[in-house]
Amino acid sequence: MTVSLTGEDVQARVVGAIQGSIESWNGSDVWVPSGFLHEVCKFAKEDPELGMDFLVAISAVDYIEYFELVYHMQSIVHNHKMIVKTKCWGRENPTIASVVDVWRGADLQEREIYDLMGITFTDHPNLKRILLWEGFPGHPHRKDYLEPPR
Amino acid sequence: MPIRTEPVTVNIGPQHPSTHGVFRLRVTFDGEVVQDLEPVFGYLHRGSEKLAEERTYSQVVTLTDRLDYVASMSNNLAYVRSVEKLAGVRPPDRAMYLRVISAELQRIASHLVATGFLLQDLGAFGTPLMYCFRERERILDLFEMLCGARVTFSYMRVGGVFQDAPGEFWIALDKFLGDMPHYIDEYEQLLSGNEILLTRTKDVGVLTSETAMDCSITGPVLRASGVDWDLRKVDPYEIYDRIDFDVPLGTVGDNYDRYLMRIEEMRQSLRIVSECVKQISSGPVKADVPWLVRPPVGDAYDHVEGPKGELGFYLVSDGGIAPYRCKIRSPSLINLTAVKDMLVGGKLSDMIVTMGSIDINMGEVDR
Amino acid sequence: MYGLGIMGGFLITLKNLFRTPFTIQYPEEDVPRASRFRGEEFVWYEQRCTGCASCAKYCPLGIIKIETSLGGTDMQEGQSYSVDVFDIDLGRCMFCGLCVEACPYDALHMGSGFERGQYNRDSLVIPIEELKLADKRPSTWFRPQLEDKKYHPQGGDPLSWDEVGR
Amino acid sequence: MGPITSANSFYSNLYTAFVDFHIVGVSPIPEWLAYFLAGFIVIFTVINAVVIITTLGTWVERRVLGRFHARLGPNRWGPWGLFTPIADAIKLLTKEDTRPDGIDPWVFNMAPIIFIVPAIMVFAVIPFGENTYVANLNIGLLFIIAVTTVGTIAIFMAGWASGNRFSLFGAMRAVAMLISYEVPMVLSVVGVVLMTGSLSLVDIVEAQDVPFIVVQPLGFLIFFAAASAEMSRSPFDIVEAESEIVAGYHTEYSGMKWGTFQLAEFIAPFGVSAILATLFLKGWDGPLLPSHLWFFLKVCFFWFLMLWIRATIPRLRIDQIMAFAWKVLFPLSIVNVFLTAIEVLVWPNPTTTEWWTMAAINWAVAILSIVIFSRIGKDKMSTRRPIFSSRGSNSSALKGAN
Repeated sequence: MTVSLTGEDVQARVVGAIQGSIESWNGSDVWVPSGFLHEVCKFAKEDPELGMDFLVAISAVDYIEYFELVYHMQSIVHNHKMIVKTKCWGRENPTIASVVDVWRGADLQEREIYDLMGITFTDHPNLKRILLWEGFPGHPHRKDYLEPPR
Repeated sequence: MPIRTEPVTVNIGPQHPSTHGVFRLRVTFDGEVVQDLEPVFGYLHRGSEKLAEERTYSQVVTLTDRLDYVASMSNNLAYVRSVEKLAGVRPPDRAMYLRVISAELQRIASHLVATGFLLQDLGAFGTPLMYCFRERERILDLFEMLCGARVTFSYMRVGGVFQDAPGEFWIALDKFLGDMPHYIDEYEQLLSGNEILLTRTKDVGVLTSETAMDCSITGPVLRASGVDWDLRKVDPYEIYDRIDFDVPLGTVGDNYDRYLMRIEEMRQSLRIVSECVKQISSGPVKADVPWLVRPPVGDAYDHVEGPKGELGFYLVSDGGIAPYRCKIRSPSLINLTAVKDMLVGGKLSDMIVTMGSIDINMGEVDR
Repeated sequence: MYGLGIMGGFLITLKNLFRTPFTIQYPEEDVPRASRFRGEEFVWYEQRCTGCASCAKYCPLGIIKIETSLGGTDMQEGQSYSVDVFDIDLGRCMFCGLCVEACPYDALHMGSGFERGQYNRDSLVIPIEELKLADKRPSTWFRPQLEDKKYHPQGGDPLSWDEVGR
Repeated sequence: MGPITSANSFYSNLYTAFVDFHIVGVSPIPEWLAYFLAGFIVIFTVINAVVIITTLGTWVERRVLGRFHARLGPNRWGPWGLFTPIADAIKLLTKEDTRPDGIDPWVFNMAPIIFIVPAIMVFAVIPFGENTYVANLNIGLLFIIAVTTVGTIAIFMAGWASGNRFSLFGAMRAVAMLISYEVPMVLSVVGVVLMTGSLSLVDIVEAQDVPFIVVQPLGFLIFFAAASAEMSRSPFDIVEAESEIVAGYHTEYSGMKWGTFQLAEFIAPFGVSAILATLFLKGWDGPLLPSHLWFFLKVCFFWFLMLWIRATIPRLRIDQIMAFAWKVLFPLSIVNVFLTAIEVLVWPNPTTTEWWTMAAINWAVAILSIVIFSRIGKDKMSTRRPIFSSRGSNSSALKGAN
């Protein structure tokens, strides 16, 4: 069974290395301030204990006040998985650090989130729209696209 | 005096006989050698994730059929499992057995399509493709008996399956399980030893296990590179822990390994289905979940080992009858991240064959 | 050895040369279909339908147009509305069968044919008259009671409204 | 060495018939007109026979390929689909003949003509039966080889003139492959010529006490491979590889221009089977049946062989094809020529027993060379089996070779 690491043991490992990097956790989700995201991900990958060498998925959810980015990652060696969440504030131009240099698998997924949700990832190799054409107005997956937010 | 040559850019365009759907590769060639390439997709983007936010949880099942239109049973299974995880529902045993049987049959059908079209790209004029499709038709007949449709099944519901299998389904299934191994031996005899296939696919489009893991590749492509990661073994869901089967692994990670993976996985799926048929017990087929299921507020991510790789659904619920957000982790899209490593340096014909062996499905890439 | 693998392949193709082809000649021979085949022309029993329109609500595409009016002046409990307009737009239907699944009174069933192609889009809409007149060979999709009766729409004779209930 | 148009051939009967045909009171037709008419009728019949047999050949090809695929093949037009070639012809004739604007018009229009003419000219020297042939050139074989090279130019013209990149790819591939397969094709035929001592096909047929396929196995195999590369049929069909470069050089063609290309591509296997039958299987010579029937049966046998190959094996890559030509076929054909030369010296005019000894030597050398060459390519040709993961559901060993 793929063990999903709970908040305590993740926090114990990560906060020990990077001060103030864990905002809060509940169950198996760990919230990280958006500034620390890149560091936490890099640490999660390189730390022999965690060894998160496989990024499963990056999902973006639009909660009207903020965007939430959910990073599912797992370790093939230790067969356990971890969920890191972070909040991006601001609706005009939410930006967050890209994790492509940690896992190359994040390349297309971040481009898709940029394309459909409008979150720009800093120092991403070629951040262009992936599914829609270049001149497409707006970002369709946002809640306020084409109809007022519910 | 060096010969003045210049690279030529060619659109292996959305409309091309062997791009497996509307998929475009803007490739710069130096003679026949691929210098640089850039995949372009989005031609089949139907906004399934946005549509899912407009439909109730049970209606989204019909949406998931059209994601990977060659393996719509495992799409249903992945979606329905994540809704059950969100709603905290456990389907009865017989439903889980029926789901595993249909998911494994769907894996065989999808691998048949992948192998058939791989040989079509290699140039064997239609013969292996027709043999693979002849067997796939028998699986589609089985599915027609089971759920009335041949491609878009919508067979699974939250909490189980919508109806039990009819009597004639089991008879036809036993007959199919009896014949299929003989047909797979025929494919092996026709293809695996074929010298031309060997020279064309061995050491072509090699993907090392480090790059595969780094680019979060999943499915037969990952296992062909030697990484031992099959969700049915590593994180057994439904009733896979009650069934013993093997997971084939490759050694080099080239096209030939990926072809061998699919042929071997077909045999293992047959083993799984015949074991399920033995172990299945009678009982209800659907947990009593209301049609308008309202899962509690929260989110859940669940994944399934589909024929193309790990297909996952990340569902966020705000307590309403429709999902607040339904993110689809599509294996074909992510398997394309390493496409540059495999293709650059190879020739035009290798590029077509490697694209065929990665086995992408544009319905799943563009969603 | 060169060629031995290819020789094996030649034997396979030669063996298949003498196998009977598995394709069928469609217009002449009829396509054998399973009894649960979700066909095109819907089967609708006017006597069973109460006009509750749950099929229209459940359809993911919302293509069933139903208009009901009060039956008599005083509507007792258990009396059904009279259905004036009930047309299904086959042009946009995806035959997922959710409407048949949602119908509480087994009034709506899937058909069993697939040869209802038309030349223009608006003739793809099945009006209520056609639904009333068509001979009723319902598919056994989501109708286990028909399956217990070993009923097959392709060979079976039409069923009247009372034999179809749960 | 028979005269070019020997005494009792079909042509000379016609010629004499024309010369002494005259209506009373009208002066007989001039001698040159009779010569022209007789020649025209002979050539007219041969060309039409070839084209009609080829169109029937397309029907046979699609039916037999269908049967290989466990399906029926065309059976809608006429009994068993026999009118399908006619339907195809009508369709192609009435189809719009599009000319994209990026083309070079003259070269674009000339290409199909230059492609089909050599394909038909090959039949000028092939003896169809006892004494029926259009011309018995004493350099028949040289004529065939010279004529078939013209096809390469036509393919390059079509590819270059179409102005689209896929056709250019097809054209470049065609030039590279077809020229490099001329060499083994010619050399493999030299063995046959050495044994018969004459280039004329009629003499080659007469000189074969034991069919050359038995005496010259290596020559036959090399010629068969090189010829199927010349007409770019599987496994060498990279010139119009539909899965890689859409349709190669005839992507931009449509209507009857494309039809001409397709016709020429189907005349080629008929021509090559005819040459194979004449050179290696004693042409029209056969025990009981009439000579024409023997010739037709042998052609059908080779044609079926090509169909069978087309249905079974995938396509080779361009560099593998070139390597196969220069590294395998070319040395083998030199060995074959060298061996035949020695045999001809040792037994100048061999009796049947000597034919069989030569056959034995040649077979030994053929098998030996195939074993040697498969030894060289052994590592590339060895198959592999997948290894199985030992991972239970909880142990997490990372298995993998690298």
